[in-house]
Amino acid sequence: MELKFILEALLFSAQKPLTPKELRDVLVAAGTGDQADDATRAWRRVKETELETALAELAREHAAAERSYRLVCVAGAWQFVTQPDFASWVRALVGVKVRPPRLSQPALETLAIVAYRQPITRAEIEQIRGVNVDGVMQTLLERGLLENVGRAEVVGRPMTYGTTPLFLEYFGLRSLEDLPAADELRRLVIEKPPALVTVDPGLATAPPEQLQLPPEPAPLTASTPPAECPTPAEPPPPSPEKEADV
Amino acid sequence: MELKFILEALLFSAQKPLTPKELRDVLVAAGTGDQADDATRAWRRVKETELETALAELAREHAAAERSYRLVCVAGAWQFVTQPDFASWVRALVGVKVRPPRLSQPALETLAIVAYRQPITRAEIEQIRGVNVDGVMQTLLERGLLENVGRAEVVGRPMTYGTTPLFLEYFGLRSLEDLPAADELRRLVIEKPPALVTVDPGLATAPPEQLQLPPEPAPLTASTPPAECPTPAEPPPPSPEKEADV
Amino acid sequence: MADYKVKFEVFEGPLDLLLYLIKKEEVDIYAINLTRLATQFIEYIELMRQFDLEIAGEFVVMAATLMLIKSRELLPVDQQTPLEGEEDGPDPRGELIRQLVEYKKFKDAAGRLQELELRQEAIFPRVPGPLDLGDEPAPPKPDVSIFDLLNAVNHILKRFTAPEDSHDLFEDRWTVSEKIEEIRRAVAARTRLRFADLFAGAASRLEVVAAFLALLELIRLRQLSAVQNEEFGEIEIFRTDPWPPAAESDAVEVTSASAPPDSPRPVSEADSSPAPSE
Repeated sequence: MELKFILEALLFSAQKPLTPKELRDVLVAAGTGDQADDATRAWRRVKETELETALAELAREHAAAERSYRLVCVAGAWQFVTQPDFASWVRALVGVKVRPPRLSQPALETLAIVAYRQPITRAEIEQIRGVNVDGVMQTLLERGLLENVGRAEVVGRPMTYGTTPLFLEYFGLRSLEDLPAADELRRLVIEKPPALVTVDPGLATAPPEQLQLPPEPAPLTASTPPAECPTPAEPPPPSPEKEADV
Repeated sequence: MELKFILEALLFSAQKPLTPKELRDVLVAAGTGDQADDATRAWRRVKETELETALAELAREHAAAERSYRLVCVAGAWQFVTQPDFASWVRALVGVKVRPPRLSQPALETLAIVAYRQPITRAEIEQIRGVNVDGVMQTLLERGLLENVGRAEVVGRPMTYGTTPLFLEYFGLRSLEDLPAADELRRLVIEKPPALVTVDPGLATAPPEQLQLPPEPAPLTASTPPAECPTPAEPPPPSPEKEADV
Repeated sequence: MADYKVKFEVFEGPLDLLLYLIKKEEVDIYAINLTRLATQFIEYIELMRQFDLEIAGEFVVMAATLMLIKSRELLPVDQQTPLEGEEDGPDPRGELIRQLVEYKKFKDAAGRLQELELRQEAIFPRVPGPLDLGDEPAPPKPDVSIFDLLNAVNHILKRFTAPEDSHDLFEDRWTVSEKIEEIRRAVAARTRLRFADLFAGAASRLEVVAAFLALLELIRLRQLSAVQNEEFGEIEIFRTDPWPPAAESDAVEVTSASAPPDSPRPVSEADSSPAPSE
């Protein structure tokens, strides 16, 4: 495998400019693992000067090819960029309507649950949705909209899931804080009159069976379970006295 | 400005695969604004067929360049991808590609049958595989690789199944025409030797529903799918006689 | 025992086992000695029985077919009695071979799909960093989805820019269950509702959130559905028929009368949202 093509493939796949040192680190990492094949091992000890020579050659080749993009080095880091001539079209790319993700309604629901409740385990999602979510989770993981983010400190240490940067991009969000009503939906413990709810605290939506119970006309104050403040980070709920003051 | 380079720059900058229609939308949007210069305006009224021709040419050029990446069309949308040879390095850079668990042998067999013979009923699949397929069908439906596409016009009007766009994406196929050896498996092939097969000879690989039709001596050409498939045809399978010689 | 079980599950049915036996014999399907094949097949079934494995019915049917073929081949052709309905049916041997050829083709096709599957794992799409073009609007999304609803609710929430401490006052006042009942009543009376109407009288962000969660819940329970006829158009809420039992609905009506949802509202919208101008 020629070094320049390896570097090309890396720069081609990178989300940001890479320095020769960073590129070397990748070659070292790839060639070090147990499963690394001989071709990959071969570049484990490559020198930065070799990299620089190969990068310069690559840049020459791409300049000579006179395509719509080229390889440039800015402030010591290499990246592929499109030629400025095409800027007006590339700029239009951002504003153009993309086709909707091929996601089913169950997938969207699952996504919404994870978005607001991450990190969350599969079991917790199933508890909310009331169905097995294996298939849907696979799709969402495959789509890169969700990812494994760790393990829950409960029996069996199940994996926990969260949303990816692609998720934000898909839905045009700058961050998770941008999710509509993020604060409230995330921390809101859905407290209901005791007669209505026996759900675990922390579920944004009560399981259907509970919702179908006849509402008991309990007085408003009695309907508030004591000390419902969900997260320690929360400011304490205002005291009733304060409310009365308003 | 050559159209193919504009498209190349767009696909090079895009965050996700783009269909010819989406590319056209970009060209229209870029050429419509007040500040659009003449070069940009010029492509405002481009036709999708022109785009498709340019895309095909681009793909050919990139294949011929034999670099570490190429331009592919998957499920109707175009994108640049790296060559599989560089996977070990790219993986070291961007991490393991998130994919659902690999499919089991029964699942692959069932998928293959549906892919080549759709629309097809469960009973017809079982006829070919010789086993009950309920479990495996459920998995494939849940993973979104298959879907219900209608009902067969036979007694009981059983559901028929077909592959989804996700199926194409999962296997990196442009369209169903891109399935390996599609011709062989879809077309009615006359199987020999006649001494052994006393069935209507044309039915050896006939889709099951054809078995129910009265044996009309239709010309073979009529049963061959139209040759719109742009990819080079697979070499024909060895004939039974040849196979027997080995 | 478990080991044997695994071993036999490698065979995905009788055709799979037959193909395996043919491959072991290293002969072409058309050239197989079906008599020998039948013997081997039945040996395998016996083996499975000995190991106390569950044998699928398909294997037994196949064994019977093979026995039939075998017995017929032992007889000279002129002594064979025609099978029932054989005149219009294929002979079992030819039919079996046809089936095997057919199955083998798809087994091979499955192998090719598997190669594609593995290849896809090694192919990485180019995903360049996001374009730095400043504050472009997010691309619109066709189809109404949960996120359209979320976006819509966000619009409404923007009306409530009250400082933290003031909206906390309402934290306990609005619950999803109450809102569910409220929406059910509203839709029961009118069958259809504009999405925005659900929030028209809301006094706080939390009330909007509670109403929105209630709406999601009702949609999830398929009691309501949301329809958006054009992009960014008005979202309408419909009742999904059949509506739950009338008796229950009536009960709801009664309770609602005793506790109208919008009666005790200590602070008006204007009072509660002195939009902090920043």
